[in-house]
Amino acid sequence: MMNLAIEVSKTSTPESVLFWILGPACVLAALGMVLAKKAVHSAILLASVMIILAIFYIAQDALFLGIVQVVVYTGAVMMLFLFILMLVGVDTSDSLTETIPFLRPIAILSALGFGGLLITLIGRATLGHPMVGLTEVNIEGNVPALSQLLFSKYVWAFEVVSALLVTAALGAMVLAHNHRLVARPTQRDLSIARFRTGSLATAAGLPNPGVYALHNAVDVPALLPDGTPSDASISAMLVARGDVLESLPFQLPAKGGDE
Amino acid sequence: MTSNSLVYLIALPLFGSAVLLLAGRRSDRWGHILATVLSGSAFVVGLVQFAQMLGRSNDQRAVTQKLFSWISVGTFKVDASLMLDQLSICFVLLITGVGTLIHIYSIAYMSHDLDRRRFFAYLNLFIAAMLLLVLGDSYLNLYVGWEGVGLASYLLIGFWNQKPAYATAAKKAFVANRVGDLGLSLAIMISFATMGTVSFAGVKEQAGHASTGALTAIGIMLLIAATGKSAQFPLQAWLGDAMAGPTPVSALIHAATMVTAGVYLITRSNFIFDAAPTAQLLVAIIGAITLLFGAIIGTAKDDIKKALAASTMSQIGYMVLGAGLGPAGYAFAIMHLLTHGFFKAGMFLGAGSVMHGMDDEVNMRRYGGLRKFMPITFATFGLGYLAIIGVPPFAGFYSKDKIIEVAFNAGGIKGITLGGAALLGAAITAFYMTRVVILTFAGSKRWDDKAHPHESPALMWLPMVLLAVGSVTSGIIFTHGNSLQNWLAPVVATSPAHEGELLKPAVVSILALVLVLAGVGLAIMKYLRKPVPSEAPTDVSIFTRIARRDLLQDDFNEAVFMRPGQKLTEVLVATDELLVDGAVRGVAHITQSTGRTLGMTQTGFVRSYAMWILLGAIGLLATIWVVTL
Amino acid sequence: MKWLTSLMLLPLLGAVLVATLPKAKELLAKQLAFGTTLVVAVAGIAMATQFQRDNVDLQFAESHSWIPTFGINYAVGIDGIALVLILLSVLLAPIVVLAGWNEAVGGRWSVKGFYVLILILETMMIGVFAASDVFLFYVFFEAMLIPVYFLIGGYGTGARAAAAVKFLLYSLFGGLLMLASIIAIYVISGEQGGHTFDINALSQLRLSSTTENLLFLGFFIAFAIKAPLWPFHTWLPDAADSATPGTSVLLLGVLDKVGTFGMIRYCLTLFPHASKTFTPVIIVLAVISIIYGAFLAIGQKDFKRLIAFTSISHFGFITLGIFAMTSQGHSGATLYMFNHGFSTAALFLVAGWMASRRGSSKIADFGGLQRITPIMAWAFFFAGMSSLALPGLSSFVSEFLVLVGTYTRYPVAAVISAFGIVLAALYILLPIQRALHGPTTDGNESLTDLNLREKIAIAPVLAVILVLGFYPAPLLNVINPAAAHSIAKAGFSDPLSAIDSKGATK
Amino acid sequence: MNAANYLYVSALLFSIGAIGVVVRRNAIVVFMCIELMLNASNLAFVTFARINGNLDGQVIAFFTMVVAACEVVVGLAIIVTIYRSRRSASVDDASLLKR
Repeated sequence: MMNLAIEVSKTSTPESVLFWILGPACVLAALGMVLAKKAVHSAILLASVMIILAIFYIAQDALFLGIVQVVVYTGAVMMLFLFILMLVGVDTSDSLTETIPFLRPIAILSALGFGGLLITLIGRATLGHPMVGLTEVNIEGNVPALSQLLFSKYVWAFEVVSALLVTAALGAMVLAHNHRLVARPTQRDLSIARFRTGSLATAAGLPNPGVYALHNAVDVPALLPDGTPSDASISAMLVARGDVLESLPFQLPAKGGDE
Repeated sequence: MTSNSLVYLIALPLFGSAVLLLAGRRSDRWGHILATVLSGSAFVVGLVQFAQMLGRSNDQRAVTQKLFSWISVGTFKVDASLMLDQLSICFVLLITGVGTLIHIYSIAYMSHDLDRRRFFAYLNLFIAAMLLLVLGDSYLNLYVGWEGVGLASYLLIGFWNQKPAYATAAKKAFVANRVGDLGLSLAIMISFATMGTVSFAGVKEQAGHASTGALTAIGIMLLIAATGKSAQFPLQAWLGDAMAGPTPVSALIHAATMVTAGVYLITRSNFIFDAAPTAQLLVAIIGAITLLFGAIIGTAKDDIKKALAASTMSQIGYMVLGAGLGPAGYAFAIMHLLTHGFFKAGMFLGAGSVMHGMDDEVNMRRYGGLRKFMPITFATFGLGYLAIIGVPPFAGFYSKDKIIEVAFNAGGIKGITLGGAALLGAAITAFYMTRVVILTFAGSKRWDDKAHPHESPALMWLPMVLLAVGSVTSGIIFTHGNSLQNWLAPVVATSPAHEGELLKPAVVSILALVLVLAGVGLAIMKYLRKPVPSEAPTDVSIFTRIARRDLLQDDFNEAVFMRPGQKLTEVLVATDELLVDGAVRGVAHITQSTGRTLGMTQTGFVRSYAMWILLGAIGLLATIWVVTL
Repeated sequence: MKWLTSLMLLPLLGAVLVATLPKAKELLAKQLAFGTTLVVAVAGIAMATQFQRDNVDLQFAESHSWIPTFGINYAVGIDGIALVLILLSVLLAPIVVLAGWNEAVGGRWSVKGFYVLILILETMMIGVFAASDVFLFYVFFEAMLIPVYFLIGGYGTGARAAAAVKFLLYSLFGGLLMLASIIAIYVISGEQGGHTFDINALSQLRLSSTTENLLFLGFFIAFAIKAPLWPFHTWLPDAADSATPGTSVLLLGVLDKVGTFGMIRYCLTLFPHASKTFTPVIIVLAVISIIYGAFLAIGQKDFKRLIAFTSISHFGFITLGIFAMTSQGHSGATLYMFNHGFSTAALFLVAGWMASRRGSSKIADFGGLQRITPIMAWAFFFAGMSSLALPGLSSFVSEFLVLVGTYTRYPVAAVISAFGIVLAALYILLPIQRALHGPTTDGNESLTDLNLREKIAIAPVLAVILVLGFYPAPLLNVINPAAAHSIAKAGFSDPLSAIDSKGATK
Repeated sequence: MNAANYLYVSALLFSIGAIGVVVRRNAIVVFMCIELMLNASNLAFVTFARINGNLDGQVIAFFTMVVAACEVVVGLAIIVTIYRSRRSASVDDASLLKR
């Protein structure tokens, strides 16, 4: 067959320095993303991959895309990811045991094979002409040149894509909208449930937290008539945060009427 | 010669049948009269034709009438066309004459039956079909009548089909006849394939050019057809059961007319048999076997109708034997056919008359001494009896002796064997017919007091008397100056082979008479001198038992055809279910299970689908990789 | 006047009218459907009177471009054979509607739906016989399955869904084989001077013998399934068992004829050499069908299945006649198609009436009907006699022509097939004896005889059977030129009789 | 250095993303891997634009970004919906495709 080496002219030395530093870093970050146990770590590593790609874009005379990559991807999309992660639970992490038999080895092998095939194919491919470079095209600047194309040759696709964006936004809203699966419980239902399920002790309502002049009382459990503090009288959130104070120090000394 | 009136012969009774069947119960009151009148008119038309025929010279006598072109495809051209010649007219007169008499008889005989109208409709249908059979000018036209009489016979045997045994008998007759029909249809096919024509005239003309092999094949097929319709060996088994039909039917269809159609067919096809000696010899052999076969069965039957049926089978055996003897015998076969038509029909009607007076009892052992109670019946039956055993000058003497004589003169071992068989048959005939007469009319009474035997009404005995007259005189008329032989000469080549005569006619007659007397004597010894038990004795020899079982004909058919056939049907039904349809269902099953197996790859886990996509992509890449190598 | 198109549009129009009726107006739907089919029948007869017998070209031809990209035309035109089959379709349709006046009740869908389907089916039946464009034929061939599928699956009895699916899959299998052949022959036509689906143009193609054989098989298997020829027959008994009597009549009486019609029109015309090559095999299959169908009919315990198997036997005769390649065989086969339609219609309709009265189609459940319902018994007897080819009834003429035609070329096949005559007597007389004769058995005492509507429905069928038995000339005159033409096109001529051929050699 | 090197990186990133899609079970991580694959292809587009000397590759990459954004929006909304009803973000739990 023919000579398969790509006949592209050499790039500048600074660029090759840049590539040889950032390239491996990029691949390592991507690997880390896949291997990281926590989703948050994956997200941060992906963000770094994207920033490196943005630099590659700029290095390849795609200034506009590089900026967009940073703004849209790293800025907006990755934030969306993190936001959802928070919603779903930052701490949720994959269990590492594989449930589908043989999936993991097959996946790794086939991905290696895929990469190998792709790389050898690229290695063998030829364009039949030397690298042209974008200097000529970008003569008026990358953004005007791109916009020229976008609003002439690709204007139809551009319009369709805008419609797609609107549709996606609408779709996301519809999906995220919380559909009620059962009818909203009425007050009557709630009170019936209170009497049916809870103990009669709590049926009348939980006790209010204690009110003492010496401290903001919301974080102090109320004292029951027998003198014991009631945990039910304060918010569970405060307990979780550990912001609960002891009730006893604020207790007034008992009047010794009988003494 | 052409004629425009032949069609009326068929159309009249056909019209009657159609009217009676379509009008239904509305015609109950007058249906039988209409049918009888129409049958009688057909007889008159036949007589007129006969008179006209007599007025023409010998070679001008045949008349034809083309009705329309029936089937015409390529070179296969068959007209619906009728032909009346010297042979047909004999049959026409016999069918319409005896038929009309039996119509008259039936008016009285069936008067108590609610379905009498239907009976007459079938009778008329039979007359029409039988006339078509003898009038058709080609084998295919004949075939229509051939199956038509089969249908009428089926309907009439099964007339009381609410009795399962009768319905079975009807079906048996139809199926046995169909086997014969198969032979006829094959004969037609062969003759078309070899001679390019199926008309009698055409085949007669071409027969000389056809190969002997083809002609022999046609002849054998025609013989099979004849054995089916005429209850000859080996398709004889249905005739005994056919007695399930009302007695007039037995007289008309299963004695006088339909069962003789085979003899007609062979005689009509004389040009084929004369050119195919092997087939002709087979015809004679079949006739000889059957005449003995029927005679032996006749000796063992206690049912008067079945005894007469066996006798019919035997007598038709004589006719077939006669027809199988070639030009020398055709005329005598036809003569015996005609005389037999008279005396056997008369005897059947007599039997019907006896049954009529005996509350439908058919067992002769329960009769006895009836001559005092039924003098007319006894007289007519007796005349018929004398005719059938061949006592001169009654009709049977002339016709049967001629056949025996011709058989002896056929030459060589063939002649002696066939003649001997015929002679032996005559003796046995004398024995069993004497037995019938003695058991029925002579001896002491063996019926219980519930029966009140009485003479039948005039409507019934009048036909019997007329038939008895025929039994007495017809033989003399037919042989007087060889009248029948000469009459038939243009149709069948009648060349009495006098050279090398083995026995003189007188010798044959004397021999036959001696043997007949021996038979009669034996019967008298056995049944008149000794009291007859009213139950059939059971401690009898194996031969008697076999004879009572109709010489095992049904056992043979059941063992060889029916049961293997049923088994085959069962096996085929199972095969169809299991193998043929099973293959189809198997394919369906394989498809289903393949689907189920492949469905297991559909785990529902999105990651495994992603895996498949990845593998697909690899496949694609690998293909590109290999292709660009 | 565009006879064929009008004839196809009429029932379609009726179907639309019936479809627009409100669901509750069942009687009106029936009357409208009956009226439509009657009008179509009259129109069909009127068309037949305009037919020129001795003209062997396709008559009443029309051609309009349909899908020009692929050279597909809406092209119709009929010869004598197609005319006879169209007549059969249009004559049976009103009889079916009238005879099965109440059979749509109790179906899965509405009553009017039944009649809409019947009317659509009628259009397709006419279309499939009229098409002279192979692609148009294929479209009708496959589209016909749809109404039948719903007629069986929606209005049948018993395991109707399974039977309907079996019918559909069987037919689709054959249809797809045929489609492959059609596409192949289309491609070949493109290589030899222009893509076309026109049957006359396609018959002029030069094909290599292997190609021709394969293409022939594609067509033939489709038709053998449709006709049904052994061993492709097992869908028929199930379908006939489950379908309503009316549907069965159309299915066995008309639809299955598409198979045998296709053999004449397409197999012989397009692939004469392959037809010659495969003739011995097909003759053997046909003979097996005749005998096998007859034996299985004898072994059946159910009227509907019995009639289905008798049909398999009769289709064997038809196929035998076609591939005997003699004018008698061809004319006989075509006539047989018509006659079988009527005699099966009579059998099925009467059996259907018996079954609906008794609530069962098991032969053993009947007994002594002759005394209880004489007219119904007579009608069944008459139909049975026609089925066993009693001379004087129409089937005899066709069966005998087939046998004679076969004998002149294939004597052995004819002789074996002739045994079908005896077996026919058994498979008809056995059920007659069991169901009609003998003492009246329990459950049959109160059956009612045919009413006026049923008598009117069955009378013309029986009349046609009888009249054509004695005077088949009106049909034979139309069929003969077409049959002779199709044999000549397939490159055959009648064998001479032995004597004539001897004379010829001298 | 050769501009094709970018393509090699792109291929590697794509393969790594593919592994992630198949192996990881957290729906959000799976999504991230898909984004990685999209980005890898974008890199290839940009590189080809440079090699061929026209901007069509960049335009396509641009469109890819837009479509990816849409996809992320809808996909994440779906994840949220599923999470809301099943309290899990594992893709294995949503195996409702089977029957």
